Amino acid sequence: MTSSDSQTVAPETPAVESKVMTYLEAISEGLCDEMRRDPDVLLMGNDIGGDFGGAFKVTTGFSEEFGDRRVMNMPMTELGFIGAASGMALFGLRPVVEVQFADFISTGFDSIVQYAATTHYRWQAPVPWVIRAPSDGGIRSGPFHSQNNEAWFVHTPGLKVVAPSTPVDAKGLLLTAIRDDNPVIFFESKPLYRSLRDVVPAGDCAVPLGRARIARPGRDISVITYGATVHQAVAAAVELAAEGIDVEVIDLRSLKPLDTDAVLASVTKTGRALVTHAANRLGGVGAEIAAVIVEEAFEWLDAPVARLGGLDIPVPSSPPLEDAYRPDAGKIAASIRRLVAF
Amino acid sequence: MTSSDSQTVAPETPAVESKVMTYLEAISEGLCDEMRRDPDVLLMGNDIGGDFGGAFKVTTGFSEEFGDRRVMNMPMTELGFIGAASGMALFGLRPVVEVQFADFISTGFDSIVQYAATTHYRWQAPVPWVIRAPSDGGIRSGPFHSQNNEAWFVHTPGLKVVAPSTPVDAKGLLLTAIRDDNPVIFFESKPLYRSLRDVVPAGDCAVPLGRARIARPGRDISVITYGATVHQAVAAAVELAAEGIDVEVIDLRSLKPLDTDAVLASVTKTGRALVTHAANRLGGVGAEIAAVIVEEAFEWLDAPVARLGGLDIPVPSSPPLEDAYRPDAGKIAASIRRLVAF
Amino acid sequence: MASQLTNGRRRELHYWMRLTRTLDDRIIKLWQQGRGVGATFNQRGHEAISVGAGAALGPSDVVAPMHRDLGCYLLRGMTPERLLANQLGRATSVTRGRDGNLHGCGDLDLNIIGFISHLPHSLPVTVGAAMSFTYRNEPRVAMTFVGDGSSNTGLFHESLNLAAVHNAPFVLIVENNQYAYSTPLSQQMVIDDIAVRGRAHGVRAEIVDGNDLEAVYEVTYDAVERARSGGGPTMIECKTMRMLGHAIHDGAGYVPPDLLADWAKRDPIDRFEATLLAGGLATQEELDQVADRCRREVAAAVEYAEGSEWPDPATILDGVYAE
Amino acid sequence: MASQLTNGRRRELHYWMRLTRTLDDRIIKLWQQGRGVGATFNQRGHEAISVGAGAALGPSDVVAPMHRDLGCYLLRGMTPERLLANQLGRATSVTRGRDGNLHGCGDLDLNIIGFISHLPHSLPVTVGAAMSFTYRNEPRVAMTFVGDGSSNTGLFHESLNLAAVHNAPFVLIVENNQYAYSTPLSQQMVIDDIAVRGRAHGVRAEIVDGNDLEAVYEVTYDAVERARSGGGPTMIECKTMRMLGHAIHDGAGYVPPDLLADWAKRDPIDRFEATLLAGGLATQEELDQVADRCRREVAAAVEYAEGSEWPDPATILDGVYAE
Ligand SMILES: Cc1ncc(C[n+]2csc(CCOP(=O)(O)OP(=O)(O)O)c2C)c(N)n1
Ligand SMILES: Cc1ncc(C[n+]2csc(CCOP(=O)(O)OP(=O)(O)O)c2C)c(N)n1
Ligand SMILES: [Mg+2]
Ligand SMILES: [Mg+2]
Repeated sequence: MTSSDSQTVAPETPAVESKVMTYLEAISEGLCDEMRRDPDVLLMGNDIGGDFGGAFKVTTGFSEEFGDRRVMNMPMTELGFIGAASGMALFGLRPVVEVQFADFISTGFDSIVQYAATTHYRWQAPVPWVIRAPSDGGIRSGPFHSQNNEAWFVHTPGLKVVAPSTPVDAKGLLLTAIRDDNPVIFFESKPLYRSLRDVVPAGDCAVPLGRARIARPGRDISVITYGATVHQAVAAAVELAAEGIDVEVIDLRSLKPLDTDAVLASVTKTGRALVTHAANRLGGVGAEIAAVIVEEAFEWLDAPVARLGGLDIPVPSSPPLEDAYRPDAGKIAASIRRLVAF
Repeated sequence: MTSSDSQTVAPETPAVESKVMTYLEAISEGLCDEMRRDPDVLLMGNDIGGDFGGAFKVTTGFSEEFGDRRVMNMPMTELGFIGAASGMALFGLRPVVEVQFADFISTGFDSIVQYAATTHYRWQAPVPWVIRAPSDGGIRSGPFHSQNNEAWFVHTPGLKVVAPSTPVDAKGLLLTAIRDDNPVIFFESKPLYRSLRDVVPAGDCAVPLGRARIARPGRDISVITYGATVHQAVAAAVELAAEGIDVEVIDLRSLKPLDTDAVLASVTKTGRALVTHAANRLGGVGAEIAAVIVEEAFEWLDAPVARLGGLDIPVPSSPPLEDAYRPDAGKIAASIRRLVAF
Repeated sequence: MASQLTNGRRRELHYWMRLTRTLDDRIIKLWQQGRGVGATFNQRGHEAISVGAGAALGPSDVVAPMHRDLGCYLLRGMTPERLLANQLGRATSVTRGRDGNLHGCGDLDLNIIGFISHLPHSLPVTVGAAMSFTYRNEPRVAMTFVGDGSSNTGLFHESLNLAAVHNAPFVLIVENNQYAYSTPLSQQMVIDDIAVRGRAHGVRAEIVDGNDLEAVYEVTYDAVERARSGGGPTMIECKTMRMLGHAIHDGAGYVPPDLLADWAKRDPIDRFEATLLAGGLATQEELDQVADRCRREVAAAVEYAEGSEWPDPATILDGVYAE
Repeated sequence: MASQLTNGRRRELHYWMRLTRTLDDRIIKLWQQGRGVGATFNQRGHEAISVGAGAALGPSDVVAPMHRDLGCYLLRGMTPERLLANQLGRATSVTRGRDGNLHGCGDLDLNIIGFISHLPHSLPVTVGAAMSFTYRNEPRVAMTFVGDGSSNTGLFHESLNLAAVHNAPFVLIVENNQYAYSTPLSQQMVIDDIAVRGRAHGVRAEIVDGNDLEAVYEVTYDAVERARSGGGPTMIECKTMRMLGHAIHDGAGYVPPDLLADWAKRDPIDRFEATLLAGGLATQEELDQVADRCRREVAAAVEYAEGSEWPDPATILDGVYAE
């Protein structure tokens, strides 16, 4: 910004205070700020409009402020309306699509992986949309309302994939995702929606895509993770500190692009790595990270790279089964103890 | 078979001779044999019927022998007709679906990953179908007729995934896939269809799912691969033998279930591993294999586990770009040399 | 056309509707008391459709009910015990705790196909089931239910077209209840009748009052028997109203109260009971006895389900694959 | 209705049809000579549709042609040079060798949206483009083309419904050429006219002779102008015949010769030339001159494309993402 700019241009967002809010409220604020700032941003999805404001109430009040023109309830046709979002994006709009649950993103699969993901490489036309996908489980919602299907998209060239674990990142990464000129899939964590609160900066607090964050520094072992599992890892780290094990927790934040530099910096420091996420371990994003570590940091490794993830089964509904399915602080701590004892 | 059976029951398939045939002919023979043996086997797909016999002519003559009742041309509606195949399978039929190119399997994605894959776990009803998916490139067919999208399905619980590399396996694994009581995705290799010939046993030569094959034994390094890349790896091995490097090539054959025992047996023997496939390396099946190796065989490793795969881009059409995109014998040999020199 | 229903059968269907209502009300109470697990879908208003259409099938026919068809599960022989155990995630449930609420409540022994959340995947699957009957020359019919929301999906159209091309013995019941979750018809489509969407594929399409049990039964019965005798698929649009929220947590504040008040007058059970009383087919005392019986059965089911054990985590990997 | 076409414009459209045919014939020859790369789609029979419908758009309108719409690309300003270079995978092509044949031939400067193989994904995308025009109050229209095969897909229905609900300034041209690859209409659907599928969503639907350039132009022009003035979407079913195989390698032995012979009499270019001659709008000599001009332009394009360099593998990672 030049000095003359700074004299004449008023800040676009009113200077409100930072405040404590939930992960969900942070997303809501990010969306709202960005819609106020940029008239090309609009929302599409099932049940997001009117008084209802979406299955999780992220867009409560949005219809009233922005009108139905910018907050569009869609018929239950993910394939078609994600395709339409691509068309809008080609002509300069920035649609933010809510799929009601991340599980339903598979219904729009072709519009994402075949159309939007390939367009820029093929004929240089940008497709700047964001799909917001409420993902993850732990809330007894069974095989179709608990999925973590980010691996499908990380494997697909042309997409970006984001998975914030804190209110600050939820807002900050969402702002960046909306401003990005590429199709971005934004995995929100349902279990964090209302359970996690933090101080979130007011106004523009954009966080760059592709930069991991050290959620907790440590020297003995690196736990690489993202989403709700970050908090399980930190809880495990706290528990293990009492046992004299100093755990570093890396929160990836963005899965594509993946911040391999940050991962390698941590692992070359600690010499040990556990990769963990709630998604199916088999063929999950953790496999890529483990493979990168062994390729790039082989000589620094003092122990095998371990992975802890969901089991290779549909996410079961019943509480004892779902608990057995998912990684948690206890399982993470146990894996860490094994690795440290190696 | 009891002795009384052997006296009274004529063999169901006439005792024909083994003969030399292409990879494509072997698939065709497997399909035909199985349809003759089991009246519950039927075919569905685009353009597979009539005189036409499919985009690749795998089902040439099938309509004539089996009738349109068993060789069903479908409207271009992969999502719907794969769903219908699940319904047929629930009621005891064994549909074998041809998607015209593996690339179009994404159009039927929900019917595969959400419906068929989860049904047995949820309410114990088997869904015995096979989807035949002509995959892979090297034939200048561009981003939508060259895909290798097996990783999406390997990550999905409840499916089986097969990828034969030889005519014998193409027939043998297809027979097993059709007889399996689960949904199986059968990735055929387009570049091998007419370029690869071998003696294929007549009659029942079923090959079990989940057992890898040593395509070439060796002592210095393990190359773990599948599909057309097996032949590139073997060619690299032959080239490197002259340099005194003895390469073992493991052909996985089945990607889900994955024969990790065979992989680990090889790697613990050689101490070095290269994992390679034509699919996008990032988040590909090779990541899972590399991760398993480092988890389970860490102490046997004398070098990093390397991966060689397609680049993280849509498969480009133009010959020089497609060649740069794909692994081949030369690139495999170069990777092996680097690993052996480690 | 003369009704196909005997008086005895009428009383049976009344029982199934009442049992559905009683069980549904009880489930709502359980959830309000914090005794539920996960989500649960409301049934009120849909009883005449799920019971009336379901009853038109023969025992060897196949049905894939959806999330508003508790009545259909019940009358096809899935007990309140098993259904409630599924809602509560118990080992004794249909899915052994793998799937929740009405999801996955399939049982091939009862010729019931379970559903998945992704709507409307039971539709192509049921068309495939119908095609398998043709393939084997079996005189069976397959039927499924979808909502107005599902009629917008591509899968709806691909499936109906496939049924038409293969002249499948297939019946589709469209439960047009004015809303898909919070989204009213006016934001879903501009057509007046979903029935035109069947005709777009050459599928015979009928429209019926979905709160009139006998009307639903009759039009479905004709469609089923037509399908059985080679007459091909039929789609039946049942006009009704979802009288409560989409699911337990949804207060449905977005529905105009007048609309609900209007439809409340047409409650399918009240209406059918009035017919039974007026026609001398039942006395109020008999109706009260049915209500009592339903309450007892539901109470027993609650006891059973809540008394059932949780699934053993050691079994978590069982059954992903058929062996 | 009186024709919207001036005589000058008629001669222009004749030129575009002739150029399309000439380029298509030349491409076929190149492939027969082994000078092609990958596959290529045949155009013969579709010229009146791709040119007639494409010409009804204004310059700020947007179009997403499909694989039978070479004529539309040409008249929208995509040169034979760039198109041929794409068919041959050269660095100078629209996609710089990333995509092949007509795939991916989009160019926002020309208001052309490129297509993908998965059919019919240009359809929802074009509906979205149309919705963006409404959003911004721009008096623009978006149009796309699909085949009969695509009219079976779920995406076709989801997209048309969306266009209807949003009253989008959108026009859909259905090129009903009797076949989807080898599959005849009778194995795809039981309806007589695909137009009913538009009406199933409340979209106005017209049927026109797809081999009659002026008829296609006029009905499309009306639809475009109706859309522009807020009258909402229209679908136009153009009945035609694919006169060659699906793509270069397909001999189309499955098409009854009589059917082809029948349609050959209705060749869109022959027919239009006869009209021009009969109406005194062109002499045979003038038509020959057009043919000559087209041959020269196509020859130059072949020379350009074959003379163009291959893409440099060092650039292979460029452009996956917009920066
Ligand atoms: C593909 C898909 N997208 C979104 C959802 C989330 N969802 C669950 S029920 C529902 C509304 C369904 O409406 P309708 O088909 O009319 O049935 P109703 O619930 O009204 O009986 C939605 C959007 C879903 N189940 N499937
Ligand atoms: C989703 C999908 N499945 C399969 C194909 C393979 N395929 C390419 S063109 C075609 C036929 C298309 O027929 P139609 O829509 O009538 O267009 P036409 O080629 O006749 O002009 C098929 C099946 C495809 N492109 N997309
Ligand atoms: Mg509804
Ligand atoms: Mg066609």
